[in-house]
Amino acid sequence: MEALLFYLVALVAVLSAFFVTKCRNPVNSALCLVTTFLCLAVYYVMLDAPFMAAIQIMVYAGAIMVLIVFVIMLLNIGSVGKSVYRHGLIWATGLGFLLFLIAAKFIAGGSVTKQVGTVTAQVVEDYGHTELIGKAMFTEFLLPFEIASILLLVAIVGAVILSKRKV
Amino acid sequence: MENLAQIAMESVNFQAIMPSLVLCCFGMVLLLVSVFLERGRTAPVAWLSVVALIITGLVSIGAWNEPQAGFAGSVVLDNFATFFNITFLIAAGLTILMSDSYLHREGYPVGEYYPLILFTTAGAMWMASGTDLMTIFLGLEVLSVSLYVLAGFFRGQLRSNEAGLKYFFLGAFSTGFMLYGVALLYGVSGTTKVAGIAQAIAAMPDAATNPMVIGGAAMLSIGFLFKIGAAPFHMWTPDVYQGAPTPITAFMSAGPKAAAFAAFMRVTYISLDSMQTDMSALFWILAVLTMTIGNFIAISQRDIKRMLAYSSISHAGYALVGMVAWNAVGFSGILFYMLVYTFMNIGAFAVLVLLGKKGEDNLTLDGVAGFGYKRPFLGVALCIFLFSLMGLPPTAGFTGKFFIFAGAIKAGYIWLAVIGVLNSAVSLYYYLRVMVYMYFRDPVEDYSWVKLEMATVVSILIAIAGVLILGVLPGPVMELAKLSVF
Amino acid sequence: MYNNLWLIPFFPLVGSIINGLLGKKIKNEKVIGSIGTLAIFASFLVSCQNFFGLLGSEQKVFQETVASWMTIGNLQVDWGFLLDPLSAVMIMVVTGVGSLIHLYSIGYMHGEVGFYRFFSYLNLFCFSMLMLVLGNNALVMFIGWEGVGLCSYLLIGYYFEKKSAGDAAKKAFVVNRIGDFGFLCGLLTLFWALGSKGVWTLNFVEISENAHLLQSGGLLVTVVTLCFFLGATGKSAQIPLYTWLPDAMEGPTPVSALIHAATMVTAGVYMIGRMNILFAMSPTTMMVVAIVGAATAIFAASIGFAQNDIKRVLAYSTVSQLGYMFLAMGVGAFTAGIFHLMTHAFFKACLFLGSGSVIHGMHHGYHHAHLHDDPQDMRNMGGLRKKMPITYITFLISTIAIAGVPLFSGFFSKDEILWWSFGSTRGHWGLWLIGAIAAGMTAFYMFRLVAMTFWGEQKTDARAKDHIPESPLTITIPLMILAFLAVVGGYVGVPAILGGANHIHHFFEPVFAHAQELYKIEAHGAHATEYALMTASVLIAFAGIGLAIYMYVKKPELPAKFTAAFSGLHQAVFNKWYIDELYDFLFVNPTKKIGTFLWRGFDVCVVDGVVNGTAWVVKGLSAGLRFTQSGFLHNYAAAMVVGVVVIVGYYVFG
Amino acid sequence: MISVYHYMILAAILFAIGTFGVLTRKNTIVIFMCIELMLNSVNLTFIALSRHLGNMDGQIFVFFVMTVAAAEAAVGLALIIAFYRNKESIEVDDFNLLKW
Amino acid sequence: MADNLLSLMTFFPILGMLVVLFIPRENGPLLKSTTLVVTLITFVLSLPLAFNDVFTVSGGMHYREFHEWINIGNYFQMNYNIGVDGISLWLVMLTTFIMPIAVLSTWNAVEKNIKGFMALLLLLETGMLGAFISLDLFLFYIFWELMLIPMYFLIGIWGGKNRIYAAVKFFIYTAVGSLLMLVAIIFVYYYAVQSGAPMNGFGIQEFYRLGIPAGAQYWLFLAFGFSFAIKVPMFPLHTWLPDAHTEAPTAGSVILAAVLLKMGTYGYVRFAMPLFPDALQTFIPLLATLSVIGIIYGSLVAMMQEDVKKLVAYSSVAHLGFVMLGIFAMNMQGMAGGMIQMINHGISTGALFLIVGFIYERRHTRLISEFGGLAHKMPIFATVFLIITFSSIGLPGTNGFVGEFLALMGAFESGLRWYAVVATTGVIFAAVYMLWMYQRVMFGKITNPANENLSDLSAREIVIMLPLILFVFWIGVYPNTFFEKMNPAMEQLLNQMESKQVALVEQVEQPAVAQLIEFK
Repeated sequence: MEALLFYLVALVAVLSAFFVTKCRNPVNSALCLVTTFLCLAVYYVMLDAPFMAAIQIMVYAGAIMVLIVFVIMLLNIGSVGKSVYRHGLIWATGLGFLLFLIAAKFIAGGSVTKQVGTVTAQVVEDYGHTELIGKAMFTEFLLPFEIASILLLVAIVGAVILSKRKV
Repeated sequence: MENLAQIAMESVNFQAIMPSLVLCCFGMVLLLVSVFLERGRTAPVAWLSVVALIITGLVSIGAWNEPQAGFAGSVVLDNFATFFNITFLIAAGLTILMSDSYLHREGYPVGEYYPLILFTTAGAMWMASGTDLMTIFLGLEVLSVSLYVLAGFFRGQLRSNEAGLKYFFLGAFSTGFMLYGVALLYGVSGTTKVAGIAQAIAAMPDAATNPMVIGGAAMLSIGFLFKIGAAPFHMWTPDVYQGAPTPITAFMSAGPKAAAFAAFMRVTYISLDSMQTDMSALFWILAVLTMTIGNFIAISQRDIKRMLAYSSISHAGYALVGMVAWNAVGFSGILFYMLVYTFMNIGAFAVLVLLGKKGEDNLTLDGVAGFGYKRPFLGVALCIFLFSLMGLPPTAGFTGKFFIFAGAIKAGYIWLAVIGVLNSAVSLYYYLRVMVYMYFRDPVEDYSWVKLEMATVVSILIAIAGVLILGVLPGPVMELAKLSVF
Repeated sequence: MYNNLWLIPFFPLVGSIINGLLGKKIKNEKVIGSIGTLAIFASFLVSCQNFFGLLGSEQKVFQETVASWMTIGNLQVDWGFLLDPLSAVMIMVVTGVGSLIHLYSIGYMHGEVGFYRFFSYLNLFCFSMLMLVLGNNALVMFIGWEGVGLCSYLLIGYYFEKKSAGDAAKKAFVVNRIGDFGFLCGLLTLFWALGSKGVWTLNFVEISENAHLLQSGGLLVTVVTLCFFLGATGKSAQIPLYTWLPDAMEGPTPVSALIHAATMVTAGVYMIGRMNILFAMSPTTMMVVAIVGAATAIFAASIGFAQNDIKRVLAYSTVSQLGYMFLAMGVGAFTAGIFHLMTHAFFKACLFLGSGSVIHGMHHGYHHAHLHDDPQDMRNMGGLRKKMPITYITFLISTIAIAGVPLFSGFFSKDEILWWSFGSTRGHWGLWLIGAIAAGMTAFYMFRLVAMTFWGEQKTDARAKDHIPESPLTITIPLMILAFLAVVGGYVGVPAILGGANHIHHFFEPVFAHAQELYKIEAHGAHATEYALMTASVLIAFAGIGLAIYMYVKKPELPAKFTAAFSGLHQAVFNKWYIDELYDFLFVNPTKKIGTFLWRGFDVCVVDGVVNGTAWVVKGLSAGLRFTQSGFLHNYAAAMVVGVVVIVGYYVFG
Repeated sequence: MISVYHYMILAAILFAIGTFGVLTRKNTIVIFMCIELMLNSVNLTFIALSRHLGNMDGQIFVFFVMTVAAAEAAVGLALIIAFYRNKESIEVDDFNLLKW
Repeated sequence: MADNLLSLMTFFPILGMLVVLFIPRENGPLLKSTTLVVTLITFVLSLPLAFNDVFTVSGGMHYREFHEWINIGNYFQMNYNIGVDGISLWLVMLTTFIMPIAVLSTWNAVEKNIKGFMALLLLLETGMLGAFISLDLFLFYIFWELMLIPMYFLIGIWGGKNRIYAAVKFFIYTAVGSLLMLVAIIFVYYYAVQSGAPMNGFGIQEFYRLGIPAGAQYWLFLAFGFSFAIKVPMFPLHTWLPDAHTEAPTAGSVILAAVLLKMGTYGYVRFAMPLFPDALQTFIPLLATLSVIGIIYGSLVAMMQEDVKKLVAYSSVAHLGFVMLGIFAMNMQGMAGGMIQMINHGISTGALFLIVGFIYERRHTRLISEFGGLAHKMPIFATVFLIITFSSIGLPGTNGFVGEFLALMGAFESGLRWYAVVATTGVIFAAVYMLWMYQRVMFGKITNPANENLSDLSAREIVIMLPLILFVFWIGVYPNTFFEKMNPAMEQLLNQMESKQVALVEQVEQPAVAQLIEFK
């Protein structure tokens, strides 16, 4: 059952991912990408990370993709019909494939360590995923969290500066 | 819920992040200040940011020799970090000093420029002091994102846009690889703490053969190598350096590069120490490749800014030699070299800043013909920096190179050292050529537009002082560099 | 008592320096001339004192060290002087003849631009020559050896605006240098050879004391002596290095008299005399010396036949006479060699000065007539005996002397040489034959010279012929003195069989006897043979004289016939057997070609080509590599991915 | 039973596709989307691993990756807009000012 | 005073340079005279060395100064470690002696940017003096490279037509060699460290006692020797010299010939040979061959030159061939000959370049064909030129002879007999090319109207030449003044080289670093 679901979603994810690179129209690519994101969200749920799934949908599918589509519309280069691909398609395919081979090699050939933490599906059940995240975030990873805030600040300021029309 | 707050608080140690903390506070304050200043008035922000840097400098010096760890081991403020922090601060300081008049000349008097530099510096500091890949990664991102902005800062200039975009895309692209590496390492070690990974790998019997470890290490390195500008991940460097505003180019070539080295060294020498043979073999090749490509391509450049970009690639190569050596001398060599490089390279760019006209600060060799006679001070200054970049005594460039090559030779990498010196022999040519034009050609223009802006001159003077002092009496600083390695 | 040897070279040096530095200021020829003359005359007086002192004293070898020159490790060279019969005679000749020639020059060089320069050089030459003969070690000798070369360079090039003069000067010095190369090699070899035997020295006395350490007749000593002999051939204009001497006649006549007749060119002979012990140890070398000497003697004489330039004839006769001296040295007749050196100094100096006097007269005549003919061409002379009687008489006497007519000095010395070359243990009848023939030829061309110059009717251009005066006293007095010496000079060495005591022979014993006894060198034979040979040589001489008189006085048209008949031969002789051309073809031009090739071909193209080529390659690579930086984002990204794939792939799969 | 490796392989595929897209597309925005795709594949890896290893670090990391993605999106799009204003284009081939 | 005389002497020019930098650029005379005074004072400061008899008795280092400079514990340590012995003594003297002359020679030659010129000259002097007195390899290297910078500008700014090419060539060519030497220096240091030998920073006296394995020595000697051979320059590496000489301004050529070239030969004597004696033994045949080739080759090429300065430049190649041959003889005579020949070449060739400078100032050409018959117009010049010419030919009684003779004699006594014989032919060629040149320039009628009204040497020019001529004869007639101070040092050097070879034989096991030469 789970396996079936996995492969099904995987198929969708891969296909939509491929169409991201394939579609002539950026908007279509964007929509495909959203699809991929949703597939990933499904996986997150399957992996007992509902909170992440939620964020995935809200932040990615929601915020980021909306922003992108917004920009696409803004610049209204919706369907510029020039050739979509550059030359060197074969090279790119080859490289991508090689990359995958290598990755596969060190995934298949390599070995992840056994369980080190205490968080199991049961634990998630008991505490609730959000609380676990929050706890980790505000104890162990407090500093990165703060840095992230700075990062966002910088991004905002930068975006503002760059997109202002005149000084 | 209050117990959560307690748990949160006990792991907090503000000592450990004090420098970056100070910088960020100043940064935010300055953002507000620049909002309330009327249009086109940036000088106060500039000076305040210099003050900020000085204060931060004092703070970080205060942390010397008393290592502070904190935030559940995600950051540590040891001598290593402090040495680099000082380097970043100097880089930022020199940059800011040369920036203000430049921004006005180019018509972008935007106050947010300075806070961004401060945030960049803070990000660099997190990279240098982060002991958790998460911290390092986020530091790197803060650094990168603000650099994307700064590189594309002249939004009206196509060159600047292009620089920003190229930097952005390639940066993001490399981030992807880096993250993949982190993920793999996380997979094999179950943690993202530098020390934890080290233990895990050390505990692993087949670490050297486990593809996931090696792959993770390699992929992780790529992120850093990209920022360092090591071949074959160097290709963004010339374009971005050429297109970005000159002070930013100066800053990029010194600060972020140093930051990348800092993080790279910490990760490599702590987490991946057990993989020395593989890693230094990798670095050997990269070092040779990098310095050779940088030097060779630089020869055929006529645009001085772009030439310096290539030269900075080759210098990254020299620094990598120190990584190959994999011994204390080599490490502290890199620390020292980064400091030296900050002085000499930013100094050189500062001269270029003064040399440029509005809108066209990419001057070609012919653009400096006979320049040395018209503006003796700038001429001499540029000569000093170029000699230092060549690595000629009695300048700092020589002592720095000596330090690094000493490390390599001590470790027995004779050929590497030979290749290195032969490379710097090649580099002589294009550095000398600048002087050829500056002094051996007759002036075609009177360089009337060149004004000796006070702040910029100050930064040049500081750089000269640094270059000469580190060249003649490098002892004390070398000693510090020695005390800074783990 | 012999602590004033250093004065002998010192005076001329001072004179030279004074004239050289202040001459321009002084201007007054009298003063300059007298300074120069007095300087050399002073050293003549000192020489006399030392010479007669030496005659009187029992001890025959005196050394005087002024200062140390070089002291490094086992090498110790001093500024030292050596007085023994050999050097004593030489300094007498040098200073004596030198003084006369200085005196002569005052008159001869009258009105020249560089008068002071001339006297400065002349004094400098005397200094060098005296260093050469007085030095007590090979290095001091070498100073003189090269010093005289320098001075001959300066003096030949005295009329430096004439290209021929400049060339001749350069030629002289360079050819001498080739000799000096030999000398130097010999010196070094000798030093090392003796040193390896434990005696590190360059001092002549010590050398002759320790020479026996070397294996007699061994390769080493042969090499050493041959090297030295090469030096001698250069300095004394022997085959193959004689070519510079005739050209050297470009210099003023007094120079030719002093340097190229009396003193410098005899340095080689003197040097062999100085090293007689070494030469005696190597029969091979002695043979070479003898053969070269004999060959030179006859060869140069043959060229002398056909020259029309009065000084060139004398020059070739000098070469051939020097050949005689080397013949003497070669057969072990050291004494005879030096003896002939002395007599030759007298009559040849006299001859040159006489020719100078003639040229002076001719020049005066042409000058008066505003003609620019060559005053040295004998074909324009003739019948001058009436115009300049004193010159004529003295010249004739010396000619007789050189021709070897009995009772004149040349006879005694030449005869002794011939006798030794026949009878010496190192001699051979062939050598005697050549010598005798050469003697006859000498007699012939010398009288041809006299005939063309003084006898017959005057062929000088009509406008000039009556304005050729006799030369002033400053010129004629030296002539007379030298002529007198040319007559009596020989009587110090009258051979025993003519009832003479042969003083000079005994005088030289302390120098030569040692070697001659040690290595069995003596001339032995019946008195009958000696008489026979003597008469034979005399007859040959007279035959030559007679032939000359017959051809140039009785039947003046004959020579033309001969040249017509044997035109090819005459051309060859007239052009000095084309030796200069040969040398140019063999050595000079190839060297220049090689030099040019090495520079333009090798140095610029190959050596520098490699250097610039490297730079070029680097630039080329750079120009190519920069295009990897295409500016396209995709390429950059692709490069990164390739990097990743290669690096990671290498580690994961490798 | 679906193991962590399945997830990682899937992630690897997505990563490769993303790379492929970056290398091939001309449209800058699409390129950016491909990069996002790569980041997401990494996220998947992280979460899968975090689940397998049983600690939260991976998920936290994903959290930050998302932040970063957002930040980059903001800045990157701003850059693209600025470029568009000057060049009226968002094709990467039009980044051709700086080369050699 | 006496205890830091050397430092004073060495760094005084730099002080002078600072002074010069504060003189307004327009005030040419003041600039020149200040520089002259500075160089003269430096010369005076160096005089006590020449008159100190301690050199006659002991061959060790004197006027030692030692301060710790950089000390990074187990990393590395450099010291300010200087001193003078009989070998460097006369080179130091030569430097301080030549500098005022060089300054005087540029009195009218340099018009543009006098200030920079003078400043660079002074900087250069410090560099040269420092290189001669350093006893610490690192310190030596610093001075060694420091010399490049001013020379580069001297050639490049004030040089002739082709100056840029010449300057860059000079710079890069020399730098390549020295960079390789740097690697070798560092290697020697770490070898010493890991072999646990007693050491004193990069102090050479300690390194002398090092027993470096033969395998490593070869490479090290190659690195050192290559760098020095370029500077000398030895045969195949000489092509930078003619360019640099022809293009450089008179003062530049003088200093280049008189002092900078000696750096190479001095480097061999002081560093390359005593540090790596048994590598030396292997390389002597090669080096001697190159020296001899240099002698013949230099002479032949010089013979055909059309440019007087180029001719002199190539003659330098020949002269330094004699120097090298003498040094490689490895015995007293040879060493002494080589050392004195260094001084001679400094004086004679320096003087020749001055002379070329004189006529160049008058005619602004150096082509032999442009001249001819100058002797008419310039008798004093002719005399001076003649004296120098013959000193360069090596006429006995002048300095040249002493040097060449001793060098040849040394070579003859050592194994290099046949080399010596070949080299001796050099004396013939020397005569040929020098005299030919002299004849073509000075003799004959004045053919070129431009030469009709040339002025004879001015008082200044005579003053410049007189001291040189004085030394030409002094060294020629009484060289013992110099030898007596050299001999002890040379003896010590030679003994110590021999003893070290002996020591090397019995030494057996090498520390691991010996294998470092198996390169990674």
